[in-house]
Amino acid sequence: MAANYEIDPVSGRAPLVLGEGSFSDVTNAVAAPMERTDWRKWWMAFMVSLGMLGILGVAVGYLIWEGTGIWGLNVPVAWGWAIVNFVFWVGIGHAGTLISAILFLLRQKWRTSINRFAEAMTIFAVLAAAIFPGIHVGRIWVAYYMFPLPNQMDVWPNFRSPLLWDVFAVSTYFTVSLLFWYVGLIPDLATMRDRSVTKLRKMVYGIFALGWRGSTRHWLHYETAYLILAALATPLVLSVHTIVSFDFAVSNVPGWHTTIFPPYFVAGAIFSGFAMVLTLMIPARKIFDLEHLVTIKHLENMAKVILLTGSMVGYAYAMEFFIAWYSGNPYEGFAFVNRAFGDYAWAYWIMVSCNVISPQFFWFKKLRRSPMFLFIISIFVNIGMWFERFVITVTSLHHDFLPSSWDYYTPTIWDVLTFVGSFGLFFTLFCLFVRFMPMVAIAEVKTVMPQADPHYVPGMEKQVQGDVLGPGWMQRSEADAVAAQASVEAARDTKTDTDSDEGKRHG
Amino acid sequence: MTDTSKTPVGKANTGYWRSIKDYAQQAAGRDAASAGPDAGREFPEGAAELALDGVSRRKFLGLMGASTALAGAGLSGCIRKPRELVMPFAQRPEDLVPGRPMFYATAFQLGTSVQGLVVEASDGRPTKIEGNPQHPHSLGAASVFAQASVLDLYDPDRSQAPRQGAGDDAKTITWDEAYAAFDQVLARARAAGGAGVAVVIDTVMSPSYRATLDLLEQGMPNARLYHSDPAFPAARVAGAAMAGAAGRQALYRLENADTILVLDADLFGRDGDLVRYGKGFARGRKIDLSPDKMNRLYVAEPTFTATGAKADHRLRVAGSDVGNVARLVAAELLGGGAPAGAQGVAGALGTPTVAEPALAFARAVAKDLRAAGTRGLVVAGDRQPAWVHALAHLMNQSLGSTGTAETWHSVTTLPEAEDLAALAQAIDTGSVQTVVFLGTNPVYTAPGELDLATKLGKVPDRIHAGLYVDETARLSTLHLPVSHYLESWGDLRTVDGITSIVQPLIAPLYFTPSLLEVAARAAAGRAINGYDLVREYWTRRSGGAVNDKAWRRWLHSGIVPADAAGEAQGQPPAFNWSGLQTALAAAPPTPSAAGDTFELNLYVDPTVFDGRFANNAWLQETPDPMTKLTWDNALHMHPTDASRLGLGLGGMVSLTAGQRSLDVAVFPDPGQAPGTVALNLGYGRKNVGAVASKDGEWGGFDAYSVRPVAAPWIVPGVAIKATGAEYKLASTQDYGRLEPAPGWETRPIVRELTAASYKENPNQVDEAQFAIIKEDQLKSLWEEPPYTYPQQWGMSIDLTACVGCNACLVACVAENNIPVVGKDEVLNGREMHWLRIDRYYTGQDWDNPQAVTQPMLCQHCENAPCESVCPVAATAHSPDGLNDMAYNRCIGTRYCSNNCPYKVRRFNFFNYNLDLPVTVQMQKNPNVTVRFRGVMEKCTYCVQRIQEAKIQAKVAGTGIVPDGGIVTACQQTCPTDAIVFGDVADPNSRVSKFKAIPLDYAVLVDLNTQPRTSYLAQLRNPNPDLV
Amino acid sequence: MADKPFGLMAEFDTAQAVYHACEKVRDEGFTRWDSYTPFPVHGLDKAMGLPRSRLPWIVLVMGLSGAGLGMLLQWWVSAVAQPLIISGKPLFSWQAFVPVTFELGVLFGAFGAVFGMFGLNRLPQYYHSVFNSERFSRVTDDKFFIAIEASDPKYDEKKLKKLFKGLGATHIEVVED
Amino acid sequence: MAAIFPRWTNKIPLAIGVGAPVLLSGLVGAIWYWFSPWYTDVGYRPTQPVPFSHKLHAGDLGLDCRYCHSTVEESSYAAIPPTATCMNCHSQVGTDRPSLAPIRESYETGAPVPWVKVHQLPEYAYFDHSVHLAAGVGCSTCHGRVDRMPVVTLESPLSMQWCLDCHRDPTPNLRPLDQVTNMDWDPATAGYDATQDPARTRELSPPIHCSGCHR
Repeated sequence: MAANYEIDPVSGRAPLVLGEGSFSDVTNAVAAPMERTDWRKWWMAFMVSLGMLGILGVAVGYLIWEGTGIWGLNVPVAWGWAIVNFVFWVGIGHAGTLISAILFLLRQKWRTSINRFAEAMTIFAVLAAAIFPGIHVGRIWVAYYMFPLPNQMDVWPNFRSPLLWDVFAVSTYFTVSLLFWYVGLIPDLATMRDRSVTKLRKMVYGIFALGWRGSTRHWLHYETAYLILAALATPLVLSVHTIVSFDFAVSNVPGWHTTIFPPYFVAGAIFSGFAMVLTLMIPARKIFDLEHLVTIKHLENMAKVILLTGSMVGYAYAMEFFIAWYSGNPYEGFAFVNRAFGDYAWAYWIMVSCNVISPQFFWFKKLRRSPMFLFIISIFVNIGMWFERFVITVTSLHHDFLPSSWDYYTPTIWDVLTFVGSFGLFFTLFCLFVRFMPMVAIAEVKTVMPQADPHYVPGMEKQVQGDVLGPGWMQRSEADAVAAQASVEAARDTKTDTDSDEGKRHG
Repeated sequence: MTDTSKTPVGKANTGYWRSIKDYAQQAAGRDAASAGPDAGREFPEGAAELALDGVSRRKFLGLMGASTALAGAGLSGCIRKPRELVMPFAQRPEDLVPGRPMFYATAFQLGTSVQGLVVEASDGRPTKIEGNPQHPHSLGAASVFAQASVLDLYDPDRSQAPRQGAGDDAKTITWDEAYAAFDQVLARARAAGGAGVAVVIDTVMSPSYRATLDLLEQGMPNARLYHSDPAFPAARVAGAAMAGAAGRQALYRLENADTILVLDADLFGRDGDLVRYGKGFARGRKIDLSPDKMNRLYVAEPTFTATGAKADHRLRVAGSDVGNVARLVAAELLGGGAPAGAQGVAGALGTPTVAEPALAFARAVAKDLRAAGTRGLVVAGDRQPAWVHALAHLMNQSLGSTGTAETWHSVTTLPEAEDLAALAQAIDTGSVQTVVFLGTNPVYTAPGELDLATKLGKVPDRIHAGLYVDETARLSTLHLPVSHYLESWGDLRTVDGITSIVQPLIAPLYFTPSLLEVAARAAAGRAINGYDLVREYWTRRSGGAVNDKAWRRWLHSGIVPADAAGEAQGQPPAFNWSGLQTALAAAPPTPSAAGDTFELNLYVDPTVFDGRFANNAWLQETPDPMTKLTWDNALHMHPTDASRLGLGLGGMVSLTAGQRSLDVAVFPDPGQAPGTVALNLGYGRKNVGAVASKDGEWGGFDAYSVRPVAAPWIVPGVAIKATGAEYKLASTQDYGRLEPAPGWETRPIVRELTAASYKENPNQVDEAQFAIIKEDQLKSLWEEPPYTYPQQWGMSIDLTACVGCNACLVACVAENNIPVVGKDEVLNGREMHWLRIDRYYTGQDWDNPQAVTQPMLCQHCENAPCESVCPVAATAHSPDGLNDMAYNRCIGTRYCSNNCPYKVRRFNFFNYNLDLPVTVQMQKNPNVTVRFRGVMEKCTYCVQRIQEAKIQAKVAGTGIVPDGGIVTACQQTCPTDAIVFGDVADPNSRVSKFKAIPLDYAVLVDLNTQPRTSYLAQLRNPNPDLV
Repeated sequence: MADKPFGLMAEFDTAQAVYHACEKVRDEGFTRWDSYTPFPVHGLDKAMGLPRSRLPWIVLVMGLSGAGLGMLLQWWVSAVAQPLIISGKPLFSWQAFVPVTFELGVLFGAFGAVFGMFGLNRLPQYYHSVFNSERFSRVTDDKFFIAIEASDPKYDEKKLKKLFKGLGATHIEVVED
Repeated sequence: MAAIFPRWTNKIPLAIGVGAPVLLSGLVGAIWYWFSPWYTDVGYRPTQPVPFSHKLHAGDLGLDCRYCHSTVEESSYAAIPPTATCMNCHSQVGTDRPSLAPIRESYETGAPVPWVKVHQLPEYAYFDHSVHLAAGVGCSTCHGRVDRMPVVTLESPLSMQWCLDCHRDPTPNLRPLDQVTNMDWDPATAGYDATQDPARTRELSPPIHCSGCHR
């Protein structure tokens, strides 16, 4: 569509905000969803999520009452869905940090309109993940033994255990993500404070805005802090999934004991995370009329990342088999043959087709740019990545060293309900987020608008200032300008039906 | 018994009494039940301690944990413990030290076999059974049945009160009423001189009991005695008679044989004498006992048994063909010249037509036997007809092993009695007015076609005395509960005349009389105290008074020297082979059953035996040695037959033998001879108890219902057709081979060598492993910390000796308070056995494999993979090299189990000890914590025994435990002494010597886990002619 | 109006305007003043002549101490307080302690960054005189402000009003304290 | 007036910044104290069915501990004496004392006297008296000056930490093997050095690993 070929006069790239909107247009656009009056759709979504959250409550309650036996676990398969879900959710979380931190460090400005959303996703996903290590232990009421607290028993945790590393990694990851998210929110909360009409909203937003007043002296430290947080979060996010992968890699179970796991898990995490962002963002941008902020270009970039990481994951799958054969270790060898052709072959092939094959469609630009198609593939990837964790956890355990101890694992209804419930938690939090928080980073988006540049002169495109402007600003043709104008009107006119609006832009 | 500061209750985390009231009642009852001079000791005053009222400690443990967690502080156990009471004796028996277990010698009977036992009483409660080292038939070991029998004592389903009236209108009555009714009926009977009286007895191995029965018959000369014992070796007795040795019985002594041919006998799995056989076999098998010469075992059998698995050559042959094999072997042996009076037999043998492997087998065996000469032995199985037994005796005579490997004894305790068919007939003729079942349950165990259940209706007075309200009791007009043998006075005499006094460990829990006392009452018409009866009998027997000193010596040693009768025996009788000759002529060799019908082979079960242990949870959950089935029996069928009928594991078939048919689930068993099927007796019991069966869920199938009178063991021409239904069979081992899949390398988990090749190159056992990392190349990336304690514990298990009999497994269950989880949980793969016995099929021919068994328990790795992954350090190493498991620290992440390559860790998925019946709690070992839901557990090397030994050594002064000072439960009861435990830091300790044998290897050594448990590779001694 | 005002506040419509204004004010040599923008205007701190932030040093110190404490804790627990033999590994198996050390370093660093920033910015500060201006609420939307405090030695209302007029301020007002 | 919050609100952050840590450490301290066995268990003094005074018997009359707790040297636990032991004297002394009624009753009926346990360990902790006596740990070391207690009171927390403290360094709590039951023996004044004691045949190695006490 035309709009994306028009050139940002400063960066010389396609603009990240469509149309020549003013700063307050951005503010209005982002605040609009929170200030709307018709919440029927929202309540429906919220109630559904709340219902699922209720299921979680029931499932966990019964678990605590009866014991871990209500799940399908056994010896040898002592870890089942709980751990699978944990890894799945943590993985989801990673895209958020990645988008906000790594892309920030790489000066990828296109992140600005999606990072808030992604960060929120991170936090909720990590929350959903954090349930599972907690509840999957046999004696939940003494799970606090895992923390190094002084006690009258004079007993301390074992810092050699990957599970303990998890405790530190995940809690650190959650804390830092939360801080990162909140720091990013402060100016926008101030915006909300100043827009609010009711005293209560003013108060609440005011309290969380910490009295932010946009002082340049503040911005100075603020931007430094944000940059440093990004710099810290980047290695952190890599370390977290590395450590999660250690839960498996550090053990000696054939199929777990694999050095490729850390990079493979990180790639998988980014892969699944981006898929989840798409799954959430594509409907959201439609429902809340944010197409001019979250543009097709954003979606396309994410599709590219998915294609890349998906291929990396595919490579890892292949490499696992190669090493299993190359190492000449018969236990290892059988573990992988058993994966592909054993009792759980069905799970394995679901994983492969969802994770390796489906993203390959993204080689085609047309498919990359079709939100509907992106949405479908993103769902596939989510499913595939869940199965990846299932395959790794269960198939490795169910046939390990001594054939005498081999067994088959079948989940029970309680495994399923707990998983469904975790989605309930995730979506409940998300509903609250979209209702009460600016889901796009207002201040940040403003910084990437042309007129945000102190050297921007209205209509400067006409002048010849190549040195100031990015390369290729001159390619801008009249036609593009017209198309841009059209799209701008489209974006402004929030009342028009969005589909035709979409169509118009394609036209 | 006193003083809860260390009460068993506390230890076991269980409250014995739910309330003070319960306690008071039981205590009171106990006093009322007092009997015998030593009563003071036997009484469970141990019980006389009250732990917590109401709240079970386990619950409390959990709650406490929870509340602390809520408190949120990093502290625990910081909430006031509930008020606890201490109940000391009023008068403490002077030889009793609270907290110190006491040991009493007694004896245990199963069929014709008797074992001397030593029973441990913790604070007055019998908790653990061991073999009596001084008793020649146990030599310190106890069979799986003896081990588990202690649980029957506490079985809440035991009959606890007398009942009157049959069927539904039965009602419980008081003992006075019961005795009144009993005396009345028997008084009438005596008055009639016993006319119309039928007394149904079990196999009698007790002299005093036999004497009492004689008394009974004197009182009622016309009374008829009937014998009901489904597992009774009638053929063995008849065979002896056929050999002209009526009234005498042969005893096979494997220790005196080098070449052994076993004709369809499961000596190590099912036989009541398996301990004696195990000890004897190991004598000539184990490399430490006979390093230069190793015995050779041939087995011909239709289904895979533990004995067949141990065999150097196993001939898979139909049950009816075993006799033909015997003929072939005999022909070869006698061909060289039959012993005097047996020349005719050789002629009568005929020339059976049998398929090829059998022929070669027979020839080789005969050759080998002849070579072995006086150290050659032929053992005939009890399932085989009389003439096979006689033929075996003849072969042994011709070999010259009679008198050494086969000794002869007169069994003085077996009274003359007719069989149940005779009883049924008598009932039909209406000549029976009164039937008295003494500890027998023929309604269940009698062959189905006799249909006693309906016939009994014709008998007006039906009296039953037994442990349970069983099938017979339900049809009886009067039922008297009797005492468990651990509650009774009595005596038992082995076939070869070694006699032990049976002394009670505890007063009858339900104030019941012993079977002996019931019989005595029937005979004398008045109550006779069991103690007096036995004491008087032996006074008489030993001609004159037995003074208390001598008597106490008998009780203490568990053997009665006075009864020297047995010693003189063992001499071979004057054989007369004419009977055998005629029998052989009468039964010419027949080709084995062909066509689409099957030959049904019936066996007693290796876990519930003939059904008497059906309500014993330990045994129900003990896996079958070969199939690893729990909670059910199943129809063994060769996979090819099964697939021909379109059947898989658990496929239901309808089996028709003669007029009667039975629906039963199939278990495909590659060891089963094609064309034959096998089914264990003892299952399919209805409403005898909560454990024995649950309709459609567990409990198996009643093989008695299709058991013919004529052919009680081997039933030809059985029609089988699939019903299409499915039944869930709970096996603890789903995969049976060492190859993960066809075409894959054999995993060197069980390593096997032939004796010959071992002699050539003793150090080849390590070459059997994968060439990933050689043992000597194993290195740690870091320096391993030193083990500071002077003594380092380790274990060695000799696979050559292991016969997979399960005794160690049950001993472990009893010693370590291991919970029973039930069939559903076994199906979920959650059985809790700390020690399991893995069975692998080996050999190239997957359709006719050999099998090996391997006890698998915590290997106590020095580099234990489980430890480093535990986030809370709940499992760590002790300075003496144990892999400790601290239950009260464990939070249950189960990571340790995942990372254990041996998968020997067990997890409490539920609270398996919740609502444990109070009586069953009494069995718990006070020195082992009863585990709560959500914690991991595993073999501890019996750390409670280790600690006890160390403490005693420290108190004694040195602090060093002497070699053999610590005996683990599994080691103690192993019939073949396959398990050795001790200090590996001491090069002179027995275990170190074992580990020094070149056969020593560690499982999964390439993982560098450095296990403290290592194995001696399995040696077989195949006949070069057959390979 | 109170006896002593907080200072003079000028409002601008564009980033460009406020940028130039700041440069001017800086050159005029004012010290007690600040500018307020809806988003971080690139280079505005330079235009105001502000020094670089000291925050990185705080983070560095915090991060290192976090990591240090982490390793110290693990050493003390595993080698001193609870010297258990675990999987035949050395009591102080530092390789295994790296992950937790790293995580704690990051955690403390992040705390340093956030709370350090709060400290340097004196946040939260719920009341500030600039809020007394009605128009100031648009600072978080699309308006740009410069406020020079009355306490500044060179503060002179008239001069300043003229100055800001010249710089293209769209509105100028005196803000109460 | 655009400002939402009055000027004084600026003090709140400081107040919280200072207050929260103080409050938190206070809370931790409180839990530390009130939840520790030093508070919850020490001083436990249940009333017994019979007002038996150790002060009188062990202190004033000077009975040796082992006269009643006879199994302490051979068994894991020091048995509460059977009623018969009481009656050894009380068949002559104070035969009609009403407070001794339960004893006499127990002696006649054979029903035990329901003493209330003072020193109770968690059931998963296995303590053995005999080995501690053999190591020369005095009764009073753990039970305190029982000879001065009219009513027995719990003097030690019996917490794992408390056990470990001694197991890690037993020497301060050791005494000559013949002084074990001597209540008056005071480690401080005695100046006893276990390493120099010829009566000791072996090096002490009290377990500090799990299975030492947990089986």
